[in-house]
Amino acid sequence: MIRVQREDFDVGQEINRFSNDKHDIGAVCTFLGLVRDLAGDSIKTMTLDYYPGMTEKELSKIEAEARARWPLTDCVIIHRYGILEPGDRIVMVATASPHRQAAFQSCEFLMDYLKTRAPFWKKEDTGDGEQWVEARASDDVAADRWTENIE
Amino acid sequence: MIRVQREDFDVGQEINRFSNDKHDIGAVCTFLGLVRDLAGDSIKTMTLDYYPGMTEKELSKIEAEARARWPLTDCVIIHRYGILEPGDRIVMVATASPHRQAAFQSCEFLMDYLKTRAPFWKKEDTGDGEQWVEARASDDVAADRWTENIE
Amino acid sequence: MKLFYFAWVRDKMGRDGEQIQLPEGIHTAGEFIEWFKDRGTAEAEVIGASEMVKMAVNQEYAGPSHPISDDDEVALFPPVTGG
Amino acid sequence: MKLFYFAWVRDKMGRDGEQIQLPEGIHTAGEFIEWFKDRGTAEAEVIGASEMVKMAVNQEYAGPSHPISDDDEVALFPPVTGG
Repeated sequence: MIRVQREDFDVGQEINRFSNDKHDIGAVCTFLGLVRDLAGDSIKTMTLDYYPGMTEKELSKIEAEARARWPLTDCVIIHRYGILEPGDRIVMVATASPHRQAAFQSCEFLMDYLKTRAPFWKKEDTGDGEQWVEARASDDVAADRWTENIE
Repeated sequence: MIRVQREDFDVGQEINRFSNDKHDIGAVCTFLGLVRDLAGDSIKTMTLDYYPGMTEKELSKIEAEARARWPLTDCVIIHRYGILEPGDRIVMVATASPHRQAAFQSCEFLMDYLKTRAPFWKKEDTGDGEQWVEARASDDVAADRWTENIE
Repeated sequence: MKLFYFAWVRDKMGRDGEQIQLPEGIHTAGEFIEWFKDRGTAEAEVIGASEMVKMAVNQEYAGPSHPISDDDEVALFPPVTGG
Repeated sequence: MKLFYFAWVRDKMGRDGEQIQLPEGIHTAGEFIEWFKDRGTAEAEVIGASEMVKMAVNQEYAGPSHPISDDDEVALFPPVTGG
């Protein structure tokens, strides 16, 4: 399931929604991404821009790819857009599987692909002005792992 | 933080407890393990036995090891004991870090080590009688990865 | 052709997008980029920027050989930074 | 010495544990296992089981060369299956 939304989400509720009353799961892996302000007081707000239509398509492709690679009972990707503040939730990915390693690997795969394929862009307002966040080469390296490592 | 308890836990509440109002996190990875009944109707109950005292010690050691290996802002391990039913929550591990890969890797490390080191034992009641679950060699292999793979 | 801009490409271009008429002889994404680059100062800056601009045709990533026509929706944007 | 049994070791031994007097000449976990194995039928079955029994001394995993004394808390149990 894919959701791109302005509103916040409730991690526990989302996990329960697809794990409650299921007896064939065994393992749920969840990743939650938050707006980070490492320096303590350097970021006032973060604006998340996206490409309506293409973003949903890319996320659906990524989900289909994960389901083809691993035995997933369920899968959810939620990503917010709009203006956020440090500590705010940005993204959540959760995968459910009978097997622990399938849940972990598919969740990490989804995050790596989302980071390099889904058309979202972050802009930080430091108080001294706004700046678009630059893409990181390390994210490309992380995503490339999955093309080399055929399961 | 380590908790060994008979009572159920609330995954969302636990994640929020250590991620709310923190600005230096960025990434939270959570693993949730449930009682699995793959065949559909083969398991009536699962009883979780443990070694009070040693279990908490082993979990604390595992947590300390994860904190030494990765830059973790926070870490929680909750494991239940007693009589559970299919679909019930057994274990939850969550790690928070400024970095996505540290959160994923430390969470997977904690589960791998917990599975092979923490003195818990599962007994399944299939209706035809009770049977202790046998340890799986694949769990040892998973745990061994971390001794070979120095970060 | 519907053309969309995102993130700093939109800032540089000063607009969200525009409706354009694809000139004669342009049939691929690569040919489009060459033509677009020479259209003006902002366009040259966008295409020449140190961070390589990405192109999508009908909401799918497109390489230089990807065919394009006047009926397509084309987008130019920086490498993505979500998640 | 306080001796504890868990999981199927407890089932085989028919009790949670016991207080025992460590015989003369037994100073290591390995020596203890040898002595324990010869104490009775259930003990022999536990130590000879296909699933290797683990030993903890004072709530820490102990290999054969680990020292033990009458003041210790010792536990015997199967490979763990939590998580």
